[in-house]
Amino acid sequence: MTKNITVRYFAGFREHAGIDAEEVSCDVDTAGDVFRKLQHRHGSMEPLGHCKVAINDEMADWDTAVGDGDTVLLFPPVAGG
Amino acid sequence: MTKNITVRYFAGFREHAGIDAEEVSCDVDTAGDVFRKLQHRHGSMEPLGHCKVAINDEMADWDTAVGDGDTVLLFPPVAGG
Amino acid sequence: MRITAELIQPESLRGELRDDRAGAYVGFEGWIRDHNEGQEVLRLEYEVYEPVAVVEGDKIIAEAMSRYPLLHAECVHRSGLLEIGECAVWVGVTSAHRDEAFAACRYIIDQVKIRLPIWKKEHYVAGHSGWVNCERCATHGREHPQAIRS
Amino acid sequence: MRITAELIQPESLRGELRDDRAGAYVGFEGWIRDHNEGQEVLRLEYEVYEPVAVVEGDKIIAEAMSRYPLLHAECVHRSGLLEIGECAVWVGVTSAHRDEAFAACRYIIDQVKIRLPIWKKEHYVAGHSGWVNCERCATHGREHPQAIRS
Repeated sequence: MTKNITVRYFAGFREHAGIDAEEVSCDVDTAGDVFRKLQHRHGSMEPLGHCKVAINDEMADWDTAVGDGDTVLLFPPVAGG
Repeated sequence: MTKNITVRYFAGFREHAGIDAEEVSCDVDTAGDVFRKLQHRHGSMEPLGHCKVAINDEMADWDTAVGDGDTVLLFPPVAGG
Repeated sequence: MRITAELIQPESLRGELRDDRAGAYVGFEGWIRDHNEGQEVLRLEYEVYEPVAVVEGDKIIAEAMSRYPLLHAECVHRSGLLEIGECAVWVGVTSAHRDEAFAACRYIIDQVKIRLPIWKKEHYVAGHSGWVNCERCATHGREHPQAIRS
Repeated sequence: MRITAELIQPESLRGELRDDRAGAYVGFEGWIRDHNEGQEVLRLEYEVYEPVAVVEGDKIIAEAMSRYPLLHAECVHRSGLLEIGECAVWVGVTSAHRDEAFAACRYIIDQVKIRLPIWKKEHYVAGHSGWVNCERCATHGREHPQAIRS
Protein backbone atom coordinates (compact mmCIF):
# COMPACT_ATOMS: atom_id res chain seq x y z
CA MET A 1 0.00 0.00 0.00
CA THR A 2 1.29 3.44 -0.88
CA LYS A 3 1.79 5.69 2.14
CA ASN A 4 2.63 9.35 2.50
CA ILE A 5 5.46 9.71 4.97
CA THR A 6 7.88 12.41 6.04
CA VAL A 7 11.52 11.35 6.19
CA ARG A 8 14.12 13.32 8.19
CA TYR A 9 17.84 12.91 7.68
CA PHE A 10 20.50 13.58 10.33
CA ALA A 11 24.23 14.36 10.38
CA GLY A 12 26.03 12.49 7.58
CA PHE A 13 22.73 11.31 6.10
CA ARG A 14 21.54 14.90 5.85
CA GLU A 15 24.77 16.01 4.21
CA HIS A 16 24.61 13.13 1.71
CA ALA A 17 20.95 13.86 0.91
CA GLY A 18 21.52 17.60 0.73
CA ILE A 19 18.18 18.14 2.47
CA ASP A 20 16.87 17.96 6.06
CA ALA A 21 13.59 16.28 5.26
CA GLU A 22 11.22 15.35 2.48
CA GLU A 23 7.74 14.00 1.90
CA VAL A 24 7.63 10.73 0.01
CA SER A 25 4.86 8.50 -1.26
CA CYS A 26 5.93 4.90 -1.39
CA ASP A 27 4.91 1.32 -0.84
CA VAL A 28 6.52 0.38 2.48
CA ASP A 29 5.57 -1.71 5.49
CA THR A 30 8.39 -1.15 7.96
CA ALA A 31 11.04 1.40 8.95
CA GLY A 32 13.60 -0.90 7.31
CA ASP A 33 11.70 -0.63 4.03
CA VAL A 34 11.94 3.17 4.23
CA PHE A 35 15.69 2.96 4.85
CA ARG A 36 16.21 0.68 1.84
CA LYS A 37 13.92 2.67 -0.49
CA LEU A 38 15.86 5.85 0.27
CA GLN A 39 19.33 4.38 0.10
CA HIS A 40 20.20 6.69 -2.81
CA ARG A 41 19.40 9.65 -0.50
CA HIS A 42 21.29 8.82 2.73
CA GLY A 43 24.00 6.78 1.01
CA SER A 44 24.35 4.12 3.70
CA MET A 45 24.43 0.47 2.68
CA GLU A 46 23.27 -1.07 5.92
CA PRO A 47 20.01 -0.26 7.71
CA LEU A 48 20.63 -2.82 10.41
CA GLY A 49 24.19 -1.95 11.33
CA HIS A 50 24.81 0.84 13.76
CA CYS A 51 22.14 3.05 12.27
CA LYS A 52 18.97 3.74 14.22
CA VAL A 53 15.46 4.85 13.46
CA ALA A 54 12.69 6.75 15.24
CA ILE A 55 9.06 7.10 14.19
CA ASN A 56 7.22 10.25 15.31
CA ASP A 57 10.01 11.04 17.81
CA GLU A 58 9.96 7.58 19.40
CA MET A 59 12.86 5.17 19.02
CA ALA A 60 11.74 2.24 16.87
CA ASP A 61 13.09 -1.00 15.41
CA TRP A 62 13.74 -1.61 11.74
CA ASP A 63 10.74 -3.96 11.61
CA THR A 64 8.39 -1.47 13.27
CA ALA A 65 5.38 -0.79 11.01
CA VAL A 66 5.19 2.61 9.34
CA GLY A 67 1.77 4.16 8.90
CA ASP A 68 0.37 6.76 6.55
CA GLY A 69 1.33 10.24 7.80
CA ASP A 70 4.20 9.04 9.99
CA THR A 71 7.50 10.88 10.28
CA VAL A 72 10.49 8.55 9.98
CA LEU A 73 13.81 9.80 11.40
CA LEU A 74 16.88 8.17 9.92
CA PHE A 75 19.85 8.26 12.33
CA PRO A 76 23.37 7.40 11.20
CA PRO A 77 25.59 5.70 13.82
CA VAL A 78 25.58 7.88 16.91
CA ALA A 79 28.67 9.21 18.64
CA GLY A 80 27.76 11.07 21.81
CA GLY A 81 30.17 11.94 24.59
CA MET B 1 68.39 -7.65 74.08
CA THR B 2 66.89 -4.64 75.79
CA LYS B 3 66.22 -1.73 73.46
CA ASN B 4 65.18 1.84 74.06
CA ILE B 5 62.32 2.66 71.74
CA THR B 6 59.75 5.40 71.37
CA VAL B 7 56.18 4.22 70.91
CA ARG B 8 53.46 6.46 69.45
CA TYR B 9 49.77 5.72 69.80
CA PHE B 10 47.07 6.89 67.38
CA ALA B 11 43.31 7.43 67.51
CA GLY B 12 41.62 4.79 69.71
CA PHE B 13 44.97 3.47 70.87
CA ARG B 14 45.97 6.95 72.08
CA GLU B 15 42.67 7.41 73.87
CA HIS B 16 43.02 4.01 75.55
CA ALA B 17 46.62 4.71 76.57
CA GLY B 18 45.82 8.22 77.69
CA ILE B 19 49.11 9.40 76.19
CA ASP B 20 50.42 10.24 72.72
CA ALA B 21 53.80 8.59 73.07
CA GLU B 22 56.25 7.12 75.54
CA GLU B 23 59.82 5.88 75.76
CA VAL B 24 60.10 2.23 76.74
CA SER B 25 63.02 -0.08 77.43
CA CYS B 26 62.17 -3.64 76.62
CA ASP B 27 63.40 -6.90 75.16
CA VAL B 28 61.85 -7.02 71.69
CA ASP B 29 62.90 -8.23 68.25
CA THR B 30 60.01 -7.22 65.99
CA ALA B 31 57.23 -4.67 65.66
CA GLY B 32 54.83 -7.45 66.60
CA ASP B 33 56.72 -7.92 69.88
CA VAL B 34 56.26 -4.23 70.68
CA PHE B 35 52.53 -4.49 69.98
CA ARG B 36 52.15 -7.48 72.28
CA LYS B 37 54.33 -6.05 75.09
CA LEU B 38 52.20 -2.91 75.16
CA GLN B 39 48.82 -4.57 74.88
CA HIS B 40 47.81 -3.14 78.28
CA ARG B 41 48.42 0.34 76.83
CA HIS B 42 46.60 0.29 73.49
CA GLY B 43 44.03 -2.28 74.59
CA SER B 44 43.80 -4.17 71.29
CA MET B 45 43.94 -7.95 71.31
CA GLU B 46 45.18 -8.53 67.81
CA PRO B 47 48.36 -7.08 66.36
CA LEU B 48 47.89 -8.84 63.05
CA GLY B 49 44.27 -8.04 62.41
CA HIS B 50 43.49 -4.75 60.75
CA CYS B 51 46.04 -2.84 62.77
CA LYS B 52 49.15 -1.48 61.06
CA VAL B 53 52.60 -0.41 62.13
CA ALA B 54 55.24 2.05 60.94
CA ILE B 55 58.84 2.33 62.09
CA ASN B 56 60.48 5.76 61.87
CA ASP B 57 57.65 7.00 59.62
CA GLU B 58 57.91 4.08 57.18
CA MET B 59 55.16 1.49 56.89
CA ALA B 60 56.44 -1.83 58.22
CA ASP B 61 55.30 -5.40 58.78
CA TRP B 62 54.70 -6.99 62.17
CA ASP B 63 57.83 -9.12 61.69
CA THR B 64 60.04 -6.14 60.75
CA ALA B 65 63.00 -5.90 63.15
CA VAL B 66 63.01 -3.05 65.66
CA GLY B 67 66.35 -1.43 66.52
CA ASP B 68 67.57 0.53 69.49
CA GLY B 69 66.40 4.14 69.19
CA ASP B 70 63.60 3.38 66.72
CA THR B 71 60.20 5.05 66.87
CA VAL B 72 57.36 2.55 66.52
CA LEU B 73 53.97 3.92 65.45
CA LEU B 74 50.99 1.78 66.40
CA PHE B 75 48.03 2.31 64.07
CA PRO B 76 44.56 0.99 64.92
CA PRO B 77 42.43 -0.13 61.94
CA VAL B 78 42.31 2.78 59.50
CA ALA B 79 39.14 4.34 58.11
CA GLY B 80 39.94 7.00 55.57
CA GLY B 81 37.49 8.41 53.05
CA MET C 1 18.78 14.62 30.85
CA ARG C 2 19.60 18.05 29.55
CA ILE C 3 21.03 19.29 26.25
CA THR C 4 22.75 22.66 26.28
CA ALA C 5 24.51 24.94 23.82
CA GLU C 6 26.21 26.76 26.74
CA LEU C 7 29.40 25.79 28.63
CA ILE C 8 28.75 22.91 31.02
CA GLN C 9 29.31 23.96 34.67
CA PRO C 10 30.15 20.76 36.60
CA GLU C 11 30.46 22.58 39.93
CA SER C 12 26.92 23.90 39.89
CA LEU C 13 25.50 20.66 38.46
CA ARG C 14 27.24 18.71 41.23
CA GLY C 15 25.64 21.08 43.74
CA GLU C 16 22.18 20.05 42.53
CA LEU C 17 22.91 16.46 43.60
CA ARG C 18 23.74 17.37 47.23
CA ASP C 19 22.00 15.18 49.79
CA ASP C 20 22.73 14.65 53.49
CA ARG C 21 22.26 10.91 52.95
CA ALA C 22 24.97 10.82 50.27
CA GLY C 23 28.36 9.31 51.13
CA ALA C 24 29.66 9.07 47.59
CA TYR C 25 29.68 11.29 44.51
CA VAL C 26 31.12 10.10 41.20
CA GLY C 27 31.39 12.53 38.31
CA PHE C 28 32.38 11.76 34.73
CA GLU C 29 33.29 14.40 32.17
CA GLY C 30 34.06 13.88 28.51
CA TRP C 31 36.52 16.54 27.33
CA ILE C 32 37.37 17.49 23.74
CA ARG C 33 40.79 15.98 23.01
CA ASP C 34 43.30 17.53 20.63
CA HIS C 35 43.64 14.31 18.67
CA ASN C 36 41.59 11.30 17.55
CA GLU C 37 42.76 8.21 15.73
CA GLY C 38 46.01 9.85 14.74
CA GLN C 39 44.50 13.13 13.50
CA GLU C 40 45.04 16.52 15.14
CA VAL C 41 41.65 17.93 16.07
CA LEU C 42 40.96 21.68 15.91
CA ARG C 43 37.41 21.74 17.24
CA LEU C 44 34.34 19.57 17.35
CA GLU C 45 30.71 20.02 16.42
CA TYR C 46 27.88 18.13 18.08
CA GLU C 47 24.56 17.68 16.35
CA VAL C 48 21.84 16.62 18.77
CA TYR C 49 18.27 15.69 17.97
CA GLU C 50 16.96 17.00 21.25
CA PRO C 51 13.36 15.66 21.39
CA VAL C 52 14.54 12.05 21.24
CA ALA C 53 17.87 12.61 23.07
CA VAL C 54 16.12 13.95 26.18
CA VAL C 55 13.52 11.17 26.31
CA GLU C 56 16.12 8.45 25.71
CA GLY C 57 18.54 10.04 28.20
CA ASP C 58 15.84 10.18 30.88
CA LYS C 59 15.14 6.52 30.16
CA ILE C 60 18.83 5.66 30.70
CA ILE C 61 18.90 7.57 34.00
CA ALA C 62 15.72 5.80 35.15
CA GLU C 63 17.33 2.46 34.26
CA ALA C 64 20.37 3.34 36.37
CA MET C 65 18.16 4.37 39.30
CA SER C 66 16.31 1.05 39.16
CA ARG C 67 19.48 -1.06 38.81
CA TYR C 68 21.42 0.61 41.63
CA PRO C 69 20.38 2.13 44.99
CA LEU C 70 21.14 5.73 44.00
CA LEU C 71 20.09 9.01 45.53
CA HIS C 72 20.43 11.22 42.44
CA ALA C 73 21.74 10.98 38.89
CA GLU C 74 21.91 13.53 36.11
CA CYS C 75 23.48 13.94 32.68
CA VAL C 76 24.09 17.02 30.54
CA HIS C 77 25.32 16.94 26.94
CA ARG C 78 26.57 19.85 24.85
CA SER C 79 25.41 20.72 21.36
CA GLY C 80 27.05 22.95 18.78
CA LEU C 81 30.67 23.94 18.31
CA LEU C 82 33.19 23.00 21.03
CA GLU C 83 36.84 23.94 21.43
CA ILE C 84 39.65 21.66 22.67
CA GLY C 85 39.40 21.14 26.44
CA GLU C 86 35.70 21.92 26.69
CA CYS C 87 33.37 19.54 28.47
CA ALA C 88 31.12 17.69 25.99
CA VAL C 89 29.22 15.58 28.48
CA TRP C 90 28.86 15.44 32.25
CA VAL C 91 27.39 12.62 34.34
CA GLY C 92 26.97 12.95 38.11
CA VAL C 93 25.72 10.31 40.54
CA THR C 94 25.28 10.30 44.32
CA SER C 95 24.57 7.35 46.60
CA ALA C 96 25.14 6.21 50.18
CA HIS C 97 28.15 4.07 49.21
CA ARG C 98 30.70 4.25 46.42
CA ASP C 99 30.16 0.89 44.69
CA GLU C 100 26.85 1.87 43.18
CA ALA C 101 27.95 5.43 42.35
CA PHE C 102 30.86 4.15 40.23
CA ALA C 103 28.75 1.44 38.56
CA ALA C 104 25.83 3.74 37.78
CA CYS C 105 28.00 6.58 36.46
CA ARG C 106 29.70 4.13 34.14
CA TYR C 107 26.37 2.65 33.05
CA ILE C 108 24.94 6.07 32.18
CA ILE C 109 27.89 7.32 30.12
CA ASP C 110 28.21 3.99 28.27
CA GLN C 111 24.53 4.00 27.33
CA VAL C 112 24.48 7.71 26.46
CA LYS C 113 27.31 7.18 24.01
CA ILE C 114 25.56 4.39 22.14
CA ARG C 115 21.87 5.28 22.39
CA LEU C 116 21.31 9.04 22.13
CA PRO C 117 20.82 10.63 18.70
CA ILE C 118 24.01 12.69 18.92
CA TRP C 119 26.65 12.97 16.23
CA LYS C 120 30.03 14.60 16.26
CA LYS C 121 31.91 16.15 13.41
CA GLU C 122 35.61 16.63 13.93
CA HIS C 123 37.36 19.56 12.30
CA TYR C 124 41.01 18.70 11.78
CA VAL C 125 44.08 20.90 11.87
CA ALA C 126 44.85 19.60 8.36
CA GLY C 127 41.74 21.41 7.10
CA HIS C 128 39.22 18.68 6.43
CA SER C 129 36.42 17.44 8.68
CA GLY C 130 34.39 14.30 9.18
CA TRP C 131 31.50 12.76 11.08
CA VAL C 132 32.93 10.38 13.66
CA ASN C 133 31.74 6.82 12.94
CA CYS C 134 29.07 8.09 10.62
CA GLU C 135 31.31 8.61 7.59
CA ARG C 136 32.59 5.09 7.97
CA CYS C 137 29.11 3.65 7.99
CA ALA C 138 27.81 5.66 5.07
CA THR C 139 30.75 5.22 2.76
CA HIS C 140 32.45 2.05 3.96
CA GLY C 141 29.52 0.08 5.35
CA ARG C 142 30.70 -3.12 3.72
CA GLU C 143 34.16 -2.89 5.22
CA HIS C 144 32.84 -2.85 8.78
CA PRO C 145 31.68 -6.30 9.87
CA GLN C 146 29.84 -4.88 12.89
CA ALA C 147 27.66 -2.85 10.51
CA ILE C 148 26.59 -5.92 8.52
CA ARG C 149 24.77 -7.80 11.25
CA SER C 150 21.47 -9.21 10.06
CA MET D 1 48.63 13.31 47.85
CA ARG D 2 47.62 16.23 49.99
CA ILE D 3 46.12 16.51 53.47
CA THR D 4 44.20 19.66 54.29
CA ALA D 5 42.31 21.10 57.24
CA GLU D 6 40.49 23.50 54.87
CA LEU D 7 37.37 22.88 52.77
CA ILE D 8 38.18 20.74 49.72
CA GLN D 9 37.52 22.65 46.46
CA PRO D 10 36.85 20.02 43.76
CA GLU D 11 36.41 22.63 41.03
CA SER D 12 39.88 24.11 41.42
CA LEU D 13 41.50 20.70 41.98
CA ARG D 14 39.87 19.45 38.78
CA GLY D 15 41.30 22.47 37.00
CA GLU D 16 44.82 21.38 37.92
CA LEU D 17 44.29 18.14 35.94
CA ARG D 18 43.39 19.92 32.68
CA ASP D 19 45.23 18.59 29.64
CA ASP D 20 44.50 18.98 25.92
CA ARG D 21 45.22 15.28 25.48
CA ALA D 22 42.54 14.32 28.02
CA GLY D 23 39.26 12.87 26.77
CA ALA D 24 38.00 11.65 30.13
CA TYR D 25 37.87 12.99 33.67
CA VAL D 26 36.53 10.89 36.54
CA GLY D 27 36.14 12.46 39.97
CA PHE D 28 35.23 10.73 43.21
CA GLU D 29 34.17 12.55 46.36
CA GLY D 30 33.44 11.06 49.76
CA TRP D 31 30.85 13.17 51.57
CA ILE D 32 29.94 13.10 55.26
CA ARG D 33 26.65 11.24 55.56
CA ASP D 34 24.05 11.96 58.22
CA HIS D 35 23.93 8.32 59.27
CA ASN D 36 26.18 5.28 59.60
CA GLU D 37 25.20 1.76 60.56
CA GLY D 38 21.86 2.87 61.92
CA GLN D 39 23.18 5.82 63.96
CA GLU D 40 22.40 9.46 63.23
CA VAL D 41 25.69 11.28 62.73
CA LEU D 42 26.14 14.91 63.85
CA ARG D 43 29.69 15.52 62.62
CA LEU D 44 32.89 13.66 61.99
CA GLU D 45 36.48 14.08 63.06
CA TYR D 46 39.41 12.85 60.98
CA GLU D 47 42.76 12.18 62.58
CA VAL D 48 45.52 11.92 59.98
CA TYR D 49 49.14 11.04 60.56
CA GLU D 50 50.35 13.24 57.75
CA PRO D 51 54.01 12.21 57.29
CA VAL D 52 53.06 8.61 56.51
CA ALA D 53 49.70 9.42 54.86
CA VAL D 54 51.35 11.63 52.21
CA VAL D 55 54.11 9.14 51.38
CA GLU D 56 51.70 6.20 51.23
CA GLY D 57 49.17 8.25 49.22
CA ASP D 58 51.84 9.24 46.68
CA LYS D 59 52.77 5.56 46.43
CA ILE D 60 49.14 4.65 45.65
CA ILE D 61 48.91 7.35 42.96
CA ALA D 62 52.20 6.14 41.43
CA GLU D 63 50.83 2.57 41.40
CA ALA D 64 47.70 3.79 39.57
CA MET D 65 49.84 5.69 37.02
CA SER D 66 51.89 2.57 36.31
CA ARG D 67 48.87 0.25 36.08
CA TYR D 68 46.80 2.47 33.78
CA PRO D 69 47.71 4.88 30.93
CA LEU D 70 46.72 8.04 32.80
CA LEU D 71 47.58 11.66 32.18
CA HIS D 72 47.14 12.97 35.73
CA ALA D 73 45.85 11.73 39.08
CA GLU D 74 45.55 13.44 42.44
CA CYS D 75 43.98 12.84 45.85
CA VAL D 76 43.20 15.23 48.71
CA HIS D 77 41.99 14.15 52.15
CA ARG D 78 40.57 16.34 54.90
CA SER D 79 41.69 16.34 58.52
CA GLY D 80 39.94 17.72 61.59
CA LEU D 81 36.26 18.34 62.24
CA LEU D 82 33.80 17.98 59.34
CA GLU D 83 30.09 18.73 59.16
CA ILE D 84 27.42 16.69 57.35
CA GLY D 85 27.68 17.18 53.58
CA GLU D 86 31.32 18.25 53.59
CA CYS D 87 33.79 16.54 51.26
CA ALA D 88 36.17 14.27 53.21
CA VAL D 89 38.17 12.99 50.27
CA TRP D 90 38.51 13.86 46.59
CA VAL D 91 40.15 11.77 43.86
CA GLY D 92 40.53 13.09 40.31
CA VAL D 93 41.91 11.27 37.28
CA THR D 94 42.33 12.26 33.63
CA SER D 95 43.19 10.06 30.67
CA ALA D 96 42.66 9.85 26.93
CA HIS D 97 39.80 7.34 27.28
CA ARG D 98 37.26 6.63 30.00
CA ASP D 99 38.03 2.98 30.80
CA GLU D 100 41.30 3.75 32.55
CA ALA D 101 39.98 6.89 34.26
CA PHE D 102 37.17 4.92 35.94
CA ALA D 103 39.45 2.01 36.88
CA ALA D 104 42.24 4.20 38.26
CA CYS D 105 39.92 6.46 40.25
CA ARG D 106 38.38 3.39 41.83
CA TYR D 107 41.80 1.90 42.54
CA ILE D 108 43.01 5.05 44.27
CA ILE D 109 40.01 5.53 46.56
CA ASP D 110 39.92 1.83 47.48
CA GLN D 111 43.60 1.83 48.44
CA VAL D 112 43.41 5.18 50.24
CA LYS D 113 40.63 3.85 52.42
CA ILE D 114 42.55 0.78 53.53
CA ARG D 115 46.18 1.94 53.57
CA LEU D 116 46.49 5.53 54.79
CA PRO D 117 46.90 6.21 58.53
CA ILE D 118 43.59 8.06 58.81
CA TRP D 119 40.96 7.46 61.45
CA LYS D 120 37.48 8.84 61.80
CA LYS D 121 35.52 9.46 64.94
CA GLU D 122 31.80 9.85 64.53
CA HIS D 123 29.88 12.15 66.85
CA TYR D 124 26.29 10.94 67.09
CA VAL D 125 23.10 12.91 67.56
CA ALA D 126 22.43 10.70 70.60
CA GLY D 127 25.43 12.30 72.31
CA HIS D 128 28.15 9.66 72.27
CA SER D 129 30.98 9.23 69.81
CA GLY D 130 33.18 6.46 68.52
CA TRP D 131 36.14 5.66 66.33
CA VAL D 132 34.86 3.94 63.21
CA ASN D 133 36.28 0.40 62.98
CA CYS D 134 38.88 1.17 65.61
CA GLU D 135 36.61 0.80 68.63
CA ARG D 136 35.50 -2.54 67.34
CA CYS D 137 39.06 -3.77 67.04
CA ALA D 138 40.21 -2.46 70.40
CA THR D 139 37.31 -3.58 72.51
CA HIS D 140 35.70 -6.41 70.57
CA GLY D 141 38.68 -7.86 68.80
CA ARG D 142 37.63 -11.41 69.53
CA GLU D 143 34.15 -10.89 68.10
CA HIS D 144 35.48 -9.90 64.69
CA PRO D 145 36.82 -12.90 62.78
CA GLN D 146 38.61 -10.64 60.27
CA ALA D 147 40.67 -9.19 63.12
CA ILE D 148 41.82 -12.60 64.33
CA ARG D 149 43.82 -13.66 61.30
CA SER D 150 47.13 -15.17 62.27
